[in-house]
Amino acid sequence: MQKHQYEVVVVGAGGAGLTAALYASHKASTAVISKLYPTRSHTGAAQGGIGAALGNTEEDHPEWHAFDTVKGSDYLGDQEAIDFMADEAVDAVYELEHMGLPFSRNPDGTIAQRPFGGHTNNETGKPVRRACYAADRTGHMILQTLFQQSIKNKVRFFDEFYVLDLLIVDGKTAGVIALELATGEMHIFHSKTVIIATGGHGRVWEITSNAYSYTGDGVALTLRRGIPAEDMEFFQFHPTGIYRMGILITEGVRGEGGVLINGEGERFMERYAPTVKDLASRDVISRAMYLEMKDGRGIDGKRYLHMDVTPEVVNHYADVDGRKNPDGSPYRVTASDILNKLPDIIDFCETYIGINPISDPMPVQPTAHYAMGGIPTNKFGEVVVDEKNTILPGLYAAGEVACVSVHGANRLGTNALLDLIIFGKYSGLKAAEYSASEPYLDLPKEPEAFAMQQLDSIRQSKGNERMIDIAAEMKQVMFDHVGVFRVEEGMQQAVDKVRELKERFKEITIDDKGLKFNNNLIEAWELSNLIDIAEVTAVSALARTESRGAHSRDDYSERDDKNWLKHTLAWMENGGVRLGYKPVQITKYKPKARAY
Amino acid sequence: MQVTLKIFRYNPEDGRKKHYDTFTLDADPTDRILDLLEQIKGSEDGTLGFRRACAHGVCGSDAIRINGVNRLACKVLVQDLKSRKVTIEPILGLPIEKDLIINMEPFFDHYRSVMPYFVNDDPPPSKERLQSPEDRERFDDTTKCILCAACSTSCPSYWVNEEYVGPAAIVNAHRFIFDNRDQAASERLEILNEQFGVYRCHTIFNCTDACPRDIQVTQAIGEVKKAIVNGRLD
Amino acid sequence: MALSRKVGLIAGAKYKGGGPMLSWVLHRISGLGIIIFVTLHVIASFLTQQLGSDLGIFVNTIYESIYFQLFIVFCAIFHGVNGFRIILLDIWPRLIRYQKESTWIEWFVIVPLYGLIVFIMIQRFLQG
Amino acid sequence: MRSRVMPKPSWNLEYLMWVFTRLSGLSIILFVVIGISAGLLMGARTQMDLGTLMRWGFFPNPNHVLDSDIPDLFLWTNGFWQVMQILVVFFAATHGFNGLRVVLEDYSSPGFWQVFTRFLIFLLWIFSTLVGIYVIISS
Repeated sequence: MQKHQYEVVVVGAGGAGLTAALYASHKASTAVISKLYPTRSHTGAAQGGIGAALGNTEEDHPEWHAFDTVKGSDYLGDQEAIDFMADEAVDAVYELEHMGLPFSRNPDGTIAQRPFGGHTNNETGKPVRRACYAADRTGHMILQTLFQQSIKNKVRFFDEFYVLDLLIVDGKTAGVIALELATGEMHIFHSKTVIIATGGHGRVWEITSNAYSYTGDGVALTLRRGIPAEDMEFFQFHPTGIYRMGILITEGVRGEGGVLINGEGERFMERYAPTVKDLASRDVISRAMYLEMKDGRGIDGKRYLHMDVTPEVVNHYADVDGRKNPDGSPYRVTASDILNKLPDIIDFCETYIGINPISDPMPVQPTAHYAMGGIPTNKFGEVVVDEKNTILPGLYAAGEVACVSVHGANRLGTNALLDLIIFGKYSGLKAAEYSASEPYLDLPKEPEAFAMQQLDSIRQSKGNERMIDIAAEMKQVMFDHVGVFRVEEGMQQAVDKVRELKERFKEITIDDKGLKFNNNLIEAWELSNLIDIAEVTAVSALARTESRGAHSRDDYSERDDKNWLKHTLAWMENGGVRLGYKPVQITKYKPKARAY
Repeated sequence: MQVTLKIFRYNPEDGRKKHYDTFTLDADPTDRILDLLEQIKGSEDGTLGFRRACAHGVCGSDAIRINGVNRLACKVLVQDLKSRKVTIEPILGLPIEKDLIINMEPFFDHYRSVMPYFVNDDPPPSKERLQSPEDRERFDDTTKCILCAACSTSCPSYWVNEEYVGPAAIVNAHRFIFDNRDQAASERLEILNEQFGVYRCHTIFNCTDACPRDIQVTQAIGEVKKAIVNGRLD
Repeated sequence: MALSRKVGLIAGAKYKGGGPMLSWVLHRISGLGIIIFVTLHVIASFLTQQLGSDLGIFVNTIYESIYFQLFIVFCAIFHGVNGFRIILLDIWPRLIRYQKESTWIEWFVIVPLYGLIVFIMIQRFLQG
Repeated sequence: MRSRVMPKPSWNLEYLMWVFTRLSGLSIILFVVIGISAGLLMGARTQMDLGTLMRWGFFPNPNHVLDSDIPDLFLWTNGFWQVMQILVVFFAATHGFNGLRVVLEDYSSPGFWQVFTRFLIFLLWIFSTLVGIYVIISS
């Protein structure tokens, strides 16, 4: 048992965690605890771009960005926070550039921007170039740049430490308990503040673009400590994942002019979103794809469609749409443009499905992608724990794990990276500010007892269940019934199934009894997190009797602003889930029908 | 189809010497080696230790030796292999912790030693620093590095010399040396102009072959050498 | 093996590097071959000439053996051609992209050159 | 901008020897080509066997190929060719012994043994260079 004392402890070392640590470390002693080496974080898999209304190639304004985000969120996003994010976005991107981030460039040397789903010119309704990108590796560049800057600023890292428990004393944050993977030893991190930045939980679903490590550790951790989870029913399915594997094909492909084609060779998005077509927001496209496949218009009747970015097709539809370059000439691409702008996508397709996207269309299906919901916070990253937005002192959350909520019911592409940087920054600043004035709290006796007890119950369990089966059944039922389309009966089935799995989980056996790098044990712990999250997600979804954003139901197909313009809060209590609701902050933009 | 995996095993806790375990399992031609490892860990032997995260070649967790060469387990499919027998070993040149898990600390120490971060002490402009697409292109190749260590641990010089910074560190130095916004190129070149800098590179090209991101590692090192010798960046 | 990083010769040799790795190994072997021989030769000749030692004569008989000459000629040619390739790549790092081709070209030069020399040497040897 | 003005690289041993290795490698190839061509021009084509010619090429000194009967052999003893020979010896010995040092130092860390082996190699280098020059001058 080792003890460490830091004013600020950041849990997770992805985009949000590293940004928070960078800002906090200027003013407070800071430690970053991460179950992975920082550069393994899933931020690195983000491809298309980070949204900011720089207006480098055409007119754009933060207000437009804010409105697009509100509209994209299906009016469930908190508008004050959204305004804040869209305003901060421009400076945030410049700040990243000043940190050395190698953005792709326009011929005049400014940061290059591309169109992305749901981002529009508010006057014409046409797509606008707002996503600042570095080829199709924007997330990779952000993660690397932040990691590099953390090295420069000598941030203290605890790599491959798995946080098991959050310590709360008298309603205030006091630290975390972590397991050092390399030795199996417990560490107590005594701190004034904790910033949770552990990312999402896409591994709940069968087909997902998310990393193995995306197991909802942060949300599960806080749920166990009586902190609610907000809007968990809203989980984004990205329209274009590689068929059966789920590996992401960035929306940037459509930004560069790629189109979705169904089994009849038709560009079906014209029917669902006549103005922006393939650049509608993600929930709209995923739903359209689902409907196409349901009606038997998948490729060869199977459950996938084609994403076509071959130059002939792109140029053809650019003509049809009348798309122009910034200088007014007709939009044209060549094979080498595609290669330069989407090198990684081409590499993925060649590696995994043996297809070269420059000459052949890619088989795609919707893939579980992003958690809009998570730990409820305000716009400074401070965790709020009830319907009245009461702050829990010293606890912060940022990134995908948090629900500010700027994404509401559906996140726009490029806003995730923005979310990381901005709310990471402010939670870091706020945490440093808080720790400057507050003392360390006394730790309880045996602070590790709660974590130890849970860990031992997994370690010593002697049943016959294998993790791989439980995980597979959970992923299956969640993908089938709490996926792109949902109905009462299916969701009920999912709730029942997940509860059954929760019981069966108590009977699992793990092969590895050792201490050193006991990944077997950690995976069991992660699975228990996933099951908790699946349950909260399914229960929250079942209760919401409307269709909004990513939560779309066959049995309640309309948005119901009268009853459901509110955030869900879910507590885990007495082995079940208790739901509560809090209002949505609406300032400038009154809810109206959403069409693209 | 049936695939046989011969996997290197070593666990300091079980008292056994290093050895190989053989597993035979059903696989699709399009399965990744990582999928097979997951399958073994899930249904046959939960004690098997290996790292993984993103599973599509962008995080760099799962660099291992597959049939004698460094690869990412998530970027090699069963159909890419010539035989149905696969030998899986940890990468060379870093201390083995457990099975396929190696200690990455020496690798990151080398990485940190070359100032792998952007340095520009001038007050930043209110907007972005301008950079032409050509200047951006100059160092594009080396920005792709994911720090998986496949290159360094394929390098015979790195295997035998604990001081040599290794290809990965030089690649990351190259990324900043040739970024015309950066101001610390000369310091980095000074660091690499040492006995254990670029001079331990003997153009063996194992690194270029091993790189899962297709970075021209040896070329990057060559460009750094040339910059040192010429005293100029072009 | 716990915390040592060093890789043994056998473990290293089992790594399946490509043609350039072979070239590197041969460059080392040929370079060492040449230098060990030349040093011995110089020392031995010096001793023989200046002190009349028999050791030098013995070393020089190795030198005159056809097998040894075949070996040392290979060393010289390989070391020269491969060294030339490396120098070219060092001068123009952009050519490194074509390293696979460069390795092939190297063998296209070495094999005929060495083959011709071997042919002549063996012919002479057989003629006595 | 600061970065674009490069300071002169510090001239340490590794740097100098790296450059020298490349230059000397190229010049040895050049000298050998000259030596062999000149030898052929001077009648070696018909009067020298291949082995001797090679030996000649690498060390064009009459003493080194005494057993041949090239009539023009003594052309090589003039001052110009002696300087050429000395250069060959210097380049080859330095290239070779530095190569030996590089190989050994690939496998060693700074410390006593590195200093010791460097010293040993230095002695060998001095010795063989001096012997070579002695042979050239005295023949």
